[in-house]
Amino acid sequence: MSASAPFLIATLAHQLAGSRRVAVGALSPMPGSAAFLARAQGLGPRQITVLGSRSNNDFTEGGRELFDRAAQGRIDAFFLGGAQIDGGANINLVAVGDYAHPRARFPGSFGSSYLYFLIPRVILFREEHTPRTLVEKVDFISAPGTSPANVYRPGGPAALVTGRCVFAFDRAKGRFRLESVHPWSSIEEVRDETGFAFEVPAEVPTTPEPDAATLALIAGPVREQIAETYPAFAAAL
Amino acid sequence: MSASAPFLIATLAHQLAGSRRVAVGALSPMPGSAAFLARAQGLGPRQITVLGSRSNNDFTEGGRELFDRAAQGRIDAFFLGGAQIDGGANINLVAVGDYAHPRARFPGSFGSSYLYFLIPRVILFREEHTPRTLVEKVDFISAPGTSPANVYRPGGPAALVTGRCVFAFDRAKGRFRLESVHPWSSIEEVRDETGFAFEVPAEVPTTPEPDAATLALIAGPVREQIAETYPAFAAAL
Amino acid sequence: MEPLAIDEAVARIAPGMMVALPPEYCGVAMAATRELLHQGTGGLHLLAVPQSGLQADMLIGAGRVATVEAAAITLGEQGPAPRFTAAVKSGTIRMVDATCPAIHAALQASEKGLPFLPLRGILGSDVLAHRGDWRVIDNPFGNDDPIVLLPAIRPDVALFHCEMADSNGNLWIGRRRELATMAHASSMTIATVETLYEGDLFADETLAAGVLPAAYVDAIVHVPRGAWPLAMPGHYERDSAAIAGYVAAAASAGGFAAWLAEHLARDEAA
Amino acid sequence: MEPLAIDEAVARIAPGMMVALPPEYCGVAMAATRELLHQGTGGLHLLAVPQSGLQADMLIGAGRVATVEAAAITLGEQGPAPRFTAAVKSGTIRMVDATCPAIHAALQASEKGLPFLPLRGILGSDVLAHRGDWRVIDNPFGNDDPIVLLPAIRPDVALFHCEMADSNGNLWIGRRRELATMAHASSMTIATVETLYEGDLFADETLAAGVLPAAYVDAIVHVPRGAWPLAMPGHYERDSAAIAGYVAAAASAGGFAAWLAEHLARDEAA
Repeated sequence: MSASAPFLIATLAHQLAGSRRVAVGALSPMPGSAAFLARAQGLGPRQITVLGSRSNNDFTEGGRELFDRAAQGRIDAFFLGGAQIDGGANINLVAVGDYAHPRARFPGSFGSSYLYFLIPRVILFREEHTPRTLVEKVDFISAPGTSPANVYRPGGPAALVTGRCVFAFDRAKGRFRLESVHPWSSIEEVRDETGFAFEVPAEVPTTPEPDAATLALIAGPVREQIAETYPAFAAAL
Repeated sequence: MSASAPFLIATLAHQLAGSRRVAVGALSPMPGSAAFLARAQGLGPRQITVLGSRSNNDFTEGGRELFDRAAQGRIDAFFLGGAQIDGGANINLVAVGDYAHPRARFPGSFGSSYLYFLIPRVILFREEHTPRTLVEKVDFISAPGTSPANVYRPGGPAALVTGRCVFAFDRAKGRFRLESVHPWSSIEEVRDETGFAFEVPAEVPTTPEPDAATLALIAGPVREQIAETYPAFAAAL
Repeated sequence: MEPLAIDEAVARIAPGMMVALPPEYCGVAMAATRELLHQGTGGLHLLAVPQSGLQADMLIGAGRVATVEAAAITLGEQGPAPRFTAAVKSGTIRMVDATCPAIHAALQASEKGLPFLPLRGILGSDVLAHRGDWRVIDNPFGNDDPIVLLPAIRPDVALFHCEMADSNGNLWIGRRRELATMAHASSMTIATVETLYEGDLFADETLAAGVLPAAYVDAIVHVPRGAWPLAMPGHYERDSAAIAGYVAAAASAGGFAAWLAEHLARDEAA
Repeated sequence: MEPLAIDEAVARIAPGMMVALPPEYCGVAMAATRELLHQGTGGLHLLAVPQSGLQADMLIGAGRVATVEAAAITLGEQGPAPRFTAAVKSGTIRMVDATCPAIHAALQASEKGLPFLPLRGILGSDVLAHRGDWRVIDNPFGNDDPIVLLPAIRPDVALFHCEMADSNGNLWIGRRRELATMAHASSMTIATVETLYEGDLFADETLAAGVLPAAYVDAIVHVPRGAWPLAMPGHYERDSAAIAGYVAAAASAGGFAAWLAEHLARDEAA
């Protein structure tokens, strides 16, 4: 069994607890839904800005405002993905193989090379959890997971949510720690399917399933709100 | 006899011949009037932007737009004044005497320290033509008249209009040349009343008086247009 | 966001704070300034964006200002700012001379979370000579090409008066974008507004184009005629007579003191 | 300023020019892009501000693009941009990878007539490693604080579709301020507009707040549905079916060639 969209949305929403101002970037239907869900649950975000949306977007300075606002410390949480993510939380949104002659090419780094440094709580999300996506070392660093102490970096990765588990990221150690395993998976499976080493604490809980109220929110207001920007995704939800 | 406002406006307007895009800064009722006159005469400016005006102001980026537009090469001519102006076309809009304990203090440099470098044709204007205002060396350089060759400087001074004469500025030589003397003055008087040395060509014409059509334009549309920003000046014109 | 009472909003300005102020043609919060005079908040660092006039002059005259950074302080057609001029000559304030685009750029640096922004011009001026906080470097992309770097300015408060606020705390500033830059760059924004707008300014894309979002706004006060005696374009003109009265009084320290005492007494009675 | 015919306006884009393009949610001049395909203008340098999609993909597929600088090229919910992906893999275009704020900042540098602008972040990324034109310096105001400097980008043309133009050549762009930055930073601006506005956009301060002044605009073409098959918010939605048709065709070089031939033939007939 694999993760259902509502399960992942609920799991991502949980990561927003306490984050008051959340922004959602391009190509992010699940994170966008999670932000709307977290707000509907009263979990955290009062202010949600969805790139490319009109009704959930209070930017009036054009495309640069997301980046300026992040730099001003006015955005608390953000989501990033990766064609590859490695054990140091480096993310690759560009190419697999040799950069000049890639085996696979992806859209590009978007704002990741910047926002990963500036937004306090960046939640990584990649549904496909295989040794192909979660690698020991990414082929191209769109944005590094950690930086030397002298680099200005108020932000960085907080967690990685996949189709099998949730990892927390320890910035001091520069590595992931298994935080919970989804009900249909196991620590062993996660180990087998992950290309990088990570910490496993003595107790690893099961990621909680969304309750009926949560599912109703997703099927109702969340689905409606995300439809403006991701109509195909909302239709399939 | 001293210069009348219409005479000076007409003389300043003459300096705008061929300048398509003219901006007028703060505290500049005469230059503003000159810009409107030059446009009414078909002399040059098609586009006039008056700082602080609403109807003659096409800025939509706030106060920085004047400076950005100048840097983009989209403004051809501008006016600057000076509590003191010296023979090297250095201007002082700040203080006379010691900077820390000035004998006289003026509003400040405004945008001069920047615009003087960037706008191709800067016309200096100071009605009072005495050794007190036209000095050998200014006490404070708000903006220098010339710069070393390695300094980025597409702009600079073109002329200086006073209540007694018009000087042209020779950027290569870094000094003024007497261009014309107003009807009520003379080369000798200009020499006596100027604190700096300047070049005097063999022939120095008399600054032409505005004709009846010009005076009518000043008393009519020009006066009306400048009244929005400088009501007291317009009322006295 | 509920509008506050003016005393409550202005009380957020603490002694010693750096307060960013807009130019006279652009929505000066004069009613809030009179309240600030009442509250006696002192040691202020005024940042004119990029120039100021009556507002700065009153605060300086009342002895509430430690530092002024500005490209100019002037009353425009009403002439020099009398208490500013006197204070600079007697050395009772620290004057930090700047030039307009340098103030805009230093605020944009703060808006972008940058330590500095470069700026052309300025080289060879005494403005630069007196700025120990500005640097000149050789443009790394050029060849023997000096350029000035300006450190970011992050004001504690942006204080201004603008057209309207909606019930969500969004402000309509129109094309006075310097107000947005001030708010983006500052730790706190206090705005007085001419009118209140029923509804959501973002509901209409035409209005939305002129909005400063609530995300940047900390306190709103509804003050009709809040810029008086300065102008609020579209609402009222500059009250030249009132300003001339001020100028006459403020020509001397004693005259200003009498004007201030009378002003404070009249406001107490009101 | 008289509106031009679309072929006349697009003819101003010469081979080899750098053309700045807005993101898909922000007024892409698709009708002008089809005209550009017709005219056969090649060797283009596309600058996505900061990302592009269908527009870039069509031009790349037709072999008209030498260089792409972008933070991303994507068709959004319709998936990867097929001809872009193929071109990068086969090395037929020069791909210059950037990150969104770097493109915004480099245009702002040009807007401000600056040789560069600094930007936080980026350090330690391979985006930086592959950019020979970016520099890292030690922040002169800090202490062992590396920071990236980005050289200004000055496009030859800004090309976009927006809401309306008035008869003076002013454009109404609303809160799509990136279009203003593109125009400020570019040598020439070509805009297609959805509607024409009778009168002066500056006559109404509410409208004025969303204006890009004529001073920055070189050519205007009136093209209703000029962004189709992309969206023009307030007018029409994204035509997902049409885009899906393109994606299916463009999956292979041959499929794209057939699509292009059919497209050019249909337009000739029209």
